[in-house]
Amino acid sequence: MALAIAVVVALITVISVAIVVLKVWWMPLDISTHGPAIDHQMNLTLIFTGIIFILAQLGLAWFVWKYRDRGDGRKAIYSHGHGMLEATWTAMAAVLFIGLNLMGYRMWAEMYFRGAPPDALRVQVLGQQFAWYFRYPGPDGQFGPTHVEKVNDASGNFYGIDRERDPGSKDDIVTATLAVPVNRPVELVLLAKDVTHDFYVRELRIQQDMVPGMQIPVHFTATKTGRFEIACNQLCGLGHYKMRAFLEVMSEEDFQKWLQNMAAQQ
Amino acid sequence: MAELHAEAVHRHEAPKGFIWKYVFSLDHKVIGKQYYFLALLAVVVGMVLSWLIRVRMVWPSARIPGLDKLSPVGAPGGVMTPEYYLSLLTLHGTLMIFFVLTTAPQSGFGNYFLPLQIGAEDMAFPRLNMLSFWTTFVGLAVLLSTFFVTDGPPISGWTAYPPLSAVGSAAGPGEGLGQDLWVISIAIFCIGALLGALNFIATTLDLRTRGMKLMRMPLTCWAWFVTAVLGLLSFAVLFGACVLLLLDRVGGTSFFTPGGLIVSDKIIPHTGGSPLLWQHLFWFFGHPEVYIAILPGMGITSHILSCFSRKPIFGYKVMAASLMTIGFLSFTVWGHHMFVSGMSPYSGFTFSIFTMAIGVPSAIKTFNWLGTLWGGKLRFTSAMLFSIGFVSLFVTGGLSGIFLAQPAVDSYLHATYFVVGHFHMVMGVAAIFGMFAGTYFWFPKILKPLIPVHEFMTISALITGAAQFIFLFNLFWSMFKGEKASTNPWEATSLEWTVPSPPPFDNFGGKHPVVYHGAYEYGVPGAEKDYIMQDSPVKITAS
Amino acid sequence: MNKQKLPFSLLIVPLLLLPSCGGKKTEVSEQPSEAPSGAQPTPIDQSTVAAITGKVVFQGVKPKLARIMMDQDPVCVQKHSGAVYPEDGEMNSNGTLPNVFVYVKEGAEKYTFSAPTDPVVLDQNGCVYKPHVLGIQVGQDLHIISSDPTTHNIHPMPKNNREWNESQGPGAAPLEKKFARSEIMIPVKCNQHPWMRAYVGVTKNPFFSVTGSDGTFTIKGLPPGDYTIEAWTATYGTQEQKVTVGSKETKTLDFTFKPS
Amino acid sequence: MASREAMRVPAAGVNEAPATESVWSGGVSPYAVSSKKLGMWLFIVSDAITFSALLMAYSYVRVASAHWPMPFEWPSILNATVMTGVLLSSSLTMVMAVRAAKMANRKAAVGWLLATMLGGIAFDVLHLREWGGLIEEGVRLFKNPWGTPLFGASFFGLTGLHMTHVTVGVVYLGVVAAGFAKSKFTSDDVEVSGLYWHFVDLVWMFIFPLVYLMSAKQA
Repeated sequence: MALAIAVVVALITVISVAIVVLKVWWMPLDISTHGPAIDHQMNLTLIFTGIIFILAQLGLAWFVWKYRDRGDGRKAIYSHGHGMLEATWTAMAAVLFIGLNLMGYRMWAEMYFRGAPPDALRVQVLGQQFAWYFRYPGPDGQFGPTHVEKVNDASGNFYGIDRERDPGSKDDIVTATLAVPVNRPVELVLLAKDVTHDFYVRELRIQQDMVPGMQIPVHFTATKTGRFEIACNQLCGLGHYKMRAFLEVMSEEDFQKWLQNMAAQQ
Repeated sequence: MAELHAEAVHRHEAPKGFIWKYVFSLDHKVIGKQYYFLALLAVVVGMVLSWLIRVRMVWPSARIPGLDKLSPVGAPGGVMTPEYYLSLLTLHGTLMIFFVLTTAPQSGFGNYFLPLQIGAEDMAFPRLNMLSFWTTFVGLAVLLSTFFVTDGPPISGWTAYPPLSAVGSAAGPGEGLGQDLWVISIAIFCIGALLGALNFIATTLDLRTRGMKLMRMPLTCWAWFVTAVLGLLSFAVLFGACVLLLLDRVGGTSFFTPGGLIVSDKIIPHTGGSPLLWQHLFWFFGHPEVYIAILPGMGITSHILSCFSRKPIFGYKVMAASLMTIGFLSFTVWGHHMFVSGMSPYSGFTFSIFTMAIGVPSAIKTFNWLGTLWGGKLRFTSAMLFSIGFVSLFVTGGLSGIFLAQPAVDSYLHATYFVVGHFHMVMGVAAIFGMFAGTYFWFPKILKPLIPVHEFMTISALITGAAQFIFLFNLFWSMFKGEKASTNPWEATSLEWTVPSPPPFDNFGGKHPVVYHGAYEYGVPGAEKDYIMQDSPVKITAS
Repeated sequence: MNKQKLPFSLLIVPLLLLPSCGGKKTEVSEQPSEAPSGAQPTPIDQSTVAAITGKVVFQGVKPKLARIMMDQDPVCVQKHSGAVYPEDGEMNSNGTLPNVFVYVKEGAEKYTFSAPTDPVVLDQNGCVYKPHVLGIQVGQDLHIISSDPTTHNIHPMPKNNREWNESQGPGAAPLEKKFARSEIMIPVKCNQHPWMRAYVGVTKNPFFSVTGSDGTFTIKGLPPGDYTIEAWTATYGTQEQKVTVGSKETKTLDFTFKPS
Repeated sequence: MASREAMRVPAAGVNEAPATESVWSGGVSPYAVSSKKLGMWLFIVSDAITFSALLMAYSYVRVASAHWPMPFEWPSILNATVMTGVLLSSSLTMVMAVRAAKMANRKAAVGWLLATMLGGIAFDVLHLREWGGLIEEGVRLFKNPWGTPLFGASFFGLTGLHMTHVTVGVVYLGVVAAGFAKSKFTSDDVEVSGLYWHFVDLVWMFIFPLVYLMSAKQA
């Protein structure tokens, strides 16, 4: 019995470690400037926790096998504990965990405490049951106001824009795909129309809830061109699993062409 | 003061008649069993739901014969719709978290064994105890009734984030009456949990028998006590939140709903509220809740590991202290559920520090469990196997939490299967292992017979969920047909093993035991046997 | 057997029975409350019935409609070769309006009608509802079918009837629904493709018609009498006219809408 | 088992005697109060947290709202002050009831309890009258004539929960008074009910300034 448990625990440990080391399930491609730092922190955490994981699991397996009752009349060690030992691993755990946290703090600050650079491309992202719409300010760089009573999905006015009366809205471009130029800072302003949604692009290493009543900014710079999935990652109703759109990272030139093409269709 | 305690003896007589003996019983042992079987019912339903979830995920158009009869709207022709999947998800979570993980380890085992282990005749408030069980029962009935609502069960998940859960049926199926019933069910559950928690605390503080110092209590009692404190403080908040959500839904208020919402082309007449307010209130409850689910399992594991290692628990004081530390810290970390919620990133950082800090007492517990095994004389009973499994699972689950506690890494992993894996590992499977361990350990005390151990069964139970039914079969089979167990089959030390199995109505025959030792005096050098019971006046010379 | 064990198994039994007895409550169809369940339909002398016909004209500049963007669901995109434009506010090439719901608003109250046995069909094709506007009688069957290999959800948002919202996967059986009370008009939406929109007019009588690509309508089988006829549009509001029809008469009635 | 016999053996010649040197050693209630009283204290802790959650929510939405109505003119404030006075006086009569009960003066205790109940009822009546006035002015759970609708929601929510507590308290005191008159309950039960009553009173001392004084009309 003891051997069986020890083997099972050891096997679980080895297989788990192998999955990580052989990168069976690994992180997807990273296309952002801040992504490498996150991946680095992730790897660091993997290494630290991996060591503890291996030591603890194999220790468990070893103890289970070594200290089994062999019926040889051996008595168990009578010990109520070891103060020094306990203090040591308490301190070690504290230093490790808190240290790891402090190391991750800089990235968090970079992502959230510092705003987007002033020359960033600004796009409003609107989440609704169960679709995404993106609004570019057009040549004037201004987003016109939105009017709740003007919202009409059937006629394509998802934002409630009044192009006739509001000068800021006149040249606004609303699309169903988020296209951004490569290597240029982008600031997204996240809005939700009905319930809470969540903007998640794995390759961008960005995830942010979109909360009704709030305008939440996130910013990034994409480093690779391509087409990536934008998924809603907050349960938002019966079509949640299908709520997706695509992020297209293009060259500056392609992006301008795309934008003009979209403007023509408004 | 002594008089006060004497008052507690023979406060109530053994009841007569079926109803008073088994249905509206005031006996903590009967109520403990009632809770246990309520959780068993909930876990079976919850498990079936999880199977359906898996089936829907892998074979979306699979036809399940008979399901259309149970849910004609949710599964027309036996094929589950996407919204039915979300209903299953919501009810699986709600059932498991509230009616299984909160109910069985704490209210089930705790009710049965807390008074026995501290040498009391019963809980401090037997009537309140009965009331809390039946309140919980009504909560479960209301929750299960959502299956039979025309629109189907609620689909907003066990966390019921508004505005989805607040704006009514415009937001989708199940968001009408189904969601109303969900909120009502949880509010009712809160009341039951509060009454239960109050009872546990008063019992632990007041009814310990002579000599049962706090630092002599079995760690199970410590775990139940800390859990009860968490319950008392956190369910009170959830209750308040449920009242507000219900007001939003039926009273037209806007606590959780901001203005200017358009749900399915309909302008929602709410204005001024905040969805984040619910998240704060909910997770202020929700994170302590995680520990409410796991702490009793930790207590049971500690208890059993010591017993079957034939060794005192390693670092008893630190074990008790770490339970309290975890309990205290659990109220300071709710924000780590909200790193990506739109909450201020500065508070995200603070919450992250506290969350990392909670890893320290958890690590201490793991090391001390290993320390308990070290140099022991291990007996591999079923209960021991599950306890060892608990330690292994807790290590894996706990370490995965280190990733999620860092906001930058969490912003990548949040709400993915990483999180699902993390909490299922810790409060799902580990807590369930704790329950299995407790069941195998205490079954001979509760219902006389020992559950027969079949290695095959144990291993298959580890591997497949379906094997749980072998457990159920075994449990009921043993209940009726099993061999009789002696008073103390495990040669354990705590007070529940001093009374016959099953214990008589007043537990200790109208007298209070006197306690001379801590709960883990195993393998004392020079002692006659390799264990010294808590009520044995034998002198311990070694230390 | 120990006496103490028995009650707990008994305790569980009623709970296990719960599903079996409760299952029947979840009937799909709603009992029509305004349908002539007991009352016999009023006999109408078919030899005297009149008809109303006409067309709905639009005066003004053809409105500019924004293109529908179906990027999120490739299935929808593939079904169309060119750009798709919304049907709300759309205008026919001959200057008339399609998708106008013309019905007898007042004057037919004294008659009762039984719901026709043949169902009205609403199709989802290319992530567009076919038809865009439809009429149905109280208690008449509505069959909702899907010709798309993607999942839709059908979400009528009535004021006077029960709101429901159900998914329909590819190849799923038709949804069979009824409306219990009359209502002009019930918007129907698919939340998974938010641009999708249909309007259902639920009436107590069979006197309604929807204009097509020529902008004309015909209401047949009217018993002689005074009526108020209303023309409903999704974007340009409603208009009503009073009309008197005699025996076997065919009256012509035109409506003219202007940009709102 | 041997140990079961040992239970009855006197603790003579034992190294580690079952100490009673500390109130925490078991066999006594460490707080030197009855379990009932401890239970009531625990209930109060938990109930206080529920109220705190609601007050938190109130503060949260109030801070988050741009224009929080401040409609209470001096008659309202006066009315609320009178209500506060009534409730405070009822706490005083409650103290008298507990004192009389401790002195085994059943008649006086029941009298004081009835006076306390009367105070509670008077509070409820005054409060309902005020509610009526506000409802007449158009204040509802979901709207009010002055500004953010959450004013009405949080006003009725908070005061409603408190009023429920007062009403339940009046019934509770009635049960205790009746039981005490028939000697079914002890003076301890009266004291425990007193704890509840004082708590309800204390909660009002938070609601009064937060809901009324902070929404008083500024001159």
